Amino acid sequence: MKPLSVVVRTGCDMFAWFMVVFGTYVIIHGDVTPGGGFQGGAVVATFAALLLVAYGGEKVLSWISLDVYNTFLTAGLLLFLLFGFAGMGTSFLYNFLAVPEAVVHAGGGPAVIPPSGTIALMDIAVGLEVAGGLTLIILYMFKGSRLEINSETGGETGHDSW
Amino acid sequence: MWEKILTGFGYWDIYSWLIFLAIAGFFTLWLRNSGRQDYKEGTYQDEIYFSGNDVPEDGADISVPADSAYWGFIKFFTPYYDFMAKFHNGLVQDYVGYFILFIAVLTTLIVFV
Amino acid sequence: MAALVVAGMMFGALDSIHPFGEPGDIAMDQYYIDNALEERSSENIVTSIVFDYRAFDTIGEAAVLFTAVCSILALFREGARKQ
Amino acid sequence: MTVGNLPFLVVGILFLIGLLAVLREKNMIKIAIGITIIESAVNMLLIVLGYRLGGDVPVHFLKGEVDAMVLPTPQALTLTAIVIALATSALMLSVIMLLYKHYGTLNVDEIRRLRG
Amino acid sequence: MNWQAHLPALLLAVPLLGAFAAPVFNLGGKTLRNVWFITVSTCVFLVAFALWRDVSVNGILVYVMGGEDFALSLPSGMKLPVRIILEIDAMSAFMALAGSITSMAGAWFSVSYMDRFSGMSRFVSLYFLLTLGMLGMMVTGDLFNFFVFLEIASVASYGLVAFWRDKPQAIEASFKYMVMSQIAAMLVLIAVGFLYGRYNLLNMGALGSVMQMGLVEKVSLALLFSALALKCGSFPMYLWIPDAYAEAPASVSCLLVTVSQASLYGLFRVAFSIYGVSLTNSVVAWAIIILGLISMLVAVSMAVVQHEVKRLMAYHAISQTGYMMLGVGIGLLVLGNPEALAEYGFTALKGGVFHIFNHAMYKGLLFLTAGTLFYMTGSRDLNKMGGLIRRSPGTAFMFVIAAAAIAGLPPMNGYTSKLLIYQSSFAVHPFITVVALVTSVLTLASFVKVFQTAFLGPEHKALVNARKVPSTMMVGMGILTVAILLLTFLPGSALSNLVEPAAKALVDQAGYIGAIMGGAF
Repeated sequence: MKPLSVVVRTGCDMFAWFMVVFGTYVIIHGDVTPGGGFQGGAVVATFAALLLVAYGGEKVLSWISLDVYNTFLTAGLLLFLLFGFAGMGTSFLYNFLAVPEAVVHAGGGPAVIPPSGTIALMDIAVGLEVAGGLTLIILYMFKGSRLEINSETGGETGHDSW
Repeated sequence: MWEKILTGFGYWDIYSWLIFLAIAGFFTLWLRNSGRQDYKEGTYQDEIYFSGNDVPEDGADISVPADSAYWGFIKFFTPYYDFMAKFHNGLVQDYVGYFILFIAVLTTLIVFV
Repeated sequence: MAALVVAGMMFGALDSIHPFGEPGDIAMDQYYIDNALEERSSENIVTSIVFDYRAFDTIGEAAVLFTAVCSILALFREGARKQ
Repeated sequence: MTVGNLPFLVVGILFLIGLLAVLREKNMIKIAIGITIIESAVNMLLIVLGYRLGGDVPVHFLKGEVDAMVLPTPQALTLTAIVIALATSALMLSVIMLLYKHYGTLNVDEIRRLRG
Repeated sequence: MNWQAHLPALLLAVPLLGAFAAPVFNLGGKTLRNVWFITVSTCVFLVAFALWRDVSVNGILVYVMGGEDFALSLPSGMKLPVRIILEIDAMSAFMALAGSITSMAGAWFSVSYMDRFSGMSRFVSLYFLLTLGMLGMMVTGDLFNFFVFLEIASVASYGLVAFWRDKPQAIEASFKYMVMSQIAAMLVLIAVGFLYGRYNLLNMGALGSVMQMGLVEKVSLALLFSALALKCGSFPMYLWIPDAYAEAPASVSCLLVTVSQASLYGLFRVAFSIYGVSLTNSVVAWAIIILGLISMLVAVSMAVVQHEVKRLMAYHAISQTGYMMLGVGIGLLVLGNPEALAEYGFTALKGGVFHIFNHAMYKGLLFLTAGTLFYMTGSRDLNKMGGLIRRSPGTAFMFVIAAAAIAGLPPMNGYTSKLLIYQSSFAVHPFITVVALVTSVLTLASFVKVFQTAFLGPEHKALVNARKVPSTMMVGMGILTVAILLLTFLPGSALSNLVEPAAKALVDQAGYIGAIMGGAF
């Protein structure tokens, strides 16, 4: 895939990073504004898509390390599951950090964690997972379009002709 | 735990069945041992008799392949199997069509009956 | 033809669910609308449903996405090089 | 079908279009598109079921003076269904890529080595 | 904290953890990954067993996901449940036990069976996700959650069927399965949407408590019925099963059998617990019975002529599913009148439910033995095999056990469950029994063919350097063999402890609803 014209490349340069910032905003504010982990993660994943369109796969795969996105994927999932186990003192996936709204209006509640408790934290975890997962899907489907079955890979056709 | 399973019409009791199996097996072995005594292992007596010819080396030549099994049965039911071969054509759109047809029939039955 | 029958049945069923815009019994959703802010102090009711009241669906959904990623990575794996 | 139930009609028509695409089209990519259309029809069905006349967005500080919100549960279900549809369509397209590599065609009539 | 009360959540959380953490353990190399594979699958089995013990002692368990109290299904001042509720009665625990046993056996088997292939960390993740989807379908009490787990199981099985991706047939089977199964899943979701729009409820028990048959309910019932019948492989829609089962790796097809039975369980759950007594006419029951009969006969007649061993066994899986549908369909037919239920209906129900467990065991074992033949000879074509009993007598022994069980030879467990089905279906109509007996005879015939061509006869020149069977594969097959022998030699206690509570729980709709709605019902 050849790199496209300079106009497309400049536009994608700007919009790719803007998409990352905007998606992060959508993820972090998932519990107050419309949106959430999935939507924000999908927006973040457009980063790789835009660069892929603009610059072609070889360049992008040389810039981006797949291990980073694998780490995002696994870390997000394990974080999500960790919150589920953490609530297990009461019941699985119990929102053990939530503060009732009356307390919040009274000025109480922790300052660091948002009052919605695990809702915001799970948003971040799912955002990580979706961003990593969708980027991996895009990049691997591109790699797969270049993959030569049976000539380049040792034909894994089960146990026949061993 | 000598229990029977009542089926409403009869019962199934595995332990007595095993006892009868043991008795029958004992009689079978007794009959087998009362056979001819002059049979010897390893002599000409346990060679394969391949209708007079010499037995081929490769076992694949004298073993019945799976396609040849029940050829009479299959030959009798040839029209049925031709129809089934038409039913199992590898086209996924036909399969989806059967599915939709089934839904239509079932919905009509459930709603209007 | 059969597809038409199925779709016709669905029209009929849809028509007789409830008139558009006036859902009949909304007890469960009313519970969410009333209590989501008080219990969980989350302004966005949909998010509070997705991540709290029905969080188990969400973890299953994350598992579906992970499953698709795993399948695609397994389908397009490099494989053992033929020597 | 009263006029007020027009959105339901739209859902049904969309479902029918997707089903006919799966049943009639010979191109595997178009079959995948048909399945995606069916999934969109189902998502639209869920959203339509949750709508209340005069309802507002179910976010507290964004809704206006009206006290009636649209039902939030179908929107949560639709989120889940959308992500599932995305995952399955991505996997289906990957499988179609591999099929094209193996069979050298996108015509679904020639993908019939398994039969009988 | 009392960990035993959290068993329902652990049953689903453990495979989730196993799937999500598999890439991490893959960094530690092959040995650590295999240890993780075996350990988690064994833990799943232990949790399922403890859950089954707990249910058989304490009755129906209810677990509210994320609730202030995991036992409080209704929040204060609410008449209806608002959260996702796992509801586990004896039937669910029974199915979960069968599924976890096959999952553990398949895990042991695949350690050395899949050893020489790449992408094994993804395989482990997908295997655990398939187990998760299966168990989730079995234990959940929420309709939309059922759909989500159905999708997890489906997507995982697409990936696993196509795992040997350099083989065109595998990809083709995966594509066919995907197209059909996606439409089915969407129909399930449409039915869920109908019921939600009608009653604004998603909980199975609560839906059953307010159900009145109308047009919407009838159409939703038809959609759910046909979609789940496709997933479990019933007559007009079973055509994806031989492709998918035959092309998947053997351990995966061993697990796919139980996944289809999870869809069958969903079908029974919809018919018995959601609709149940509100089924005014017996159309659904007769549909289940007739579909079961046709599936039996057609599938077994197709199986006789097959010469590819895994495809043959896949057709047998369809015909055995017909037995279960027959038994439970007879139970559903007489659900209305108690005396017929007491006379023969409950016996048929016991037979069908017992057959589910038996089938999970011996069909899994048969698929594993077929995989062993594939591993030894490098071919799945029966025409190329012969004399393998000298190569691996252990495999031959286990194959004989499983074949005798599936053919219903006394004294195997398959004979016990089939006897219950025969003698009770005779009370409905003798023709049903005749069809079932003919199916059993043809099953025996086809397995005699497999044994004779694959194991007996003189050795082939081409097979003198057949592979030896590794020990872990023997362990995987041995687990299922031990289960079959236990069910065979302790039929009475198996029926009274394992099957009868499940059958009772299946017909007890009021108990299922009451566990959710409390005194409200």
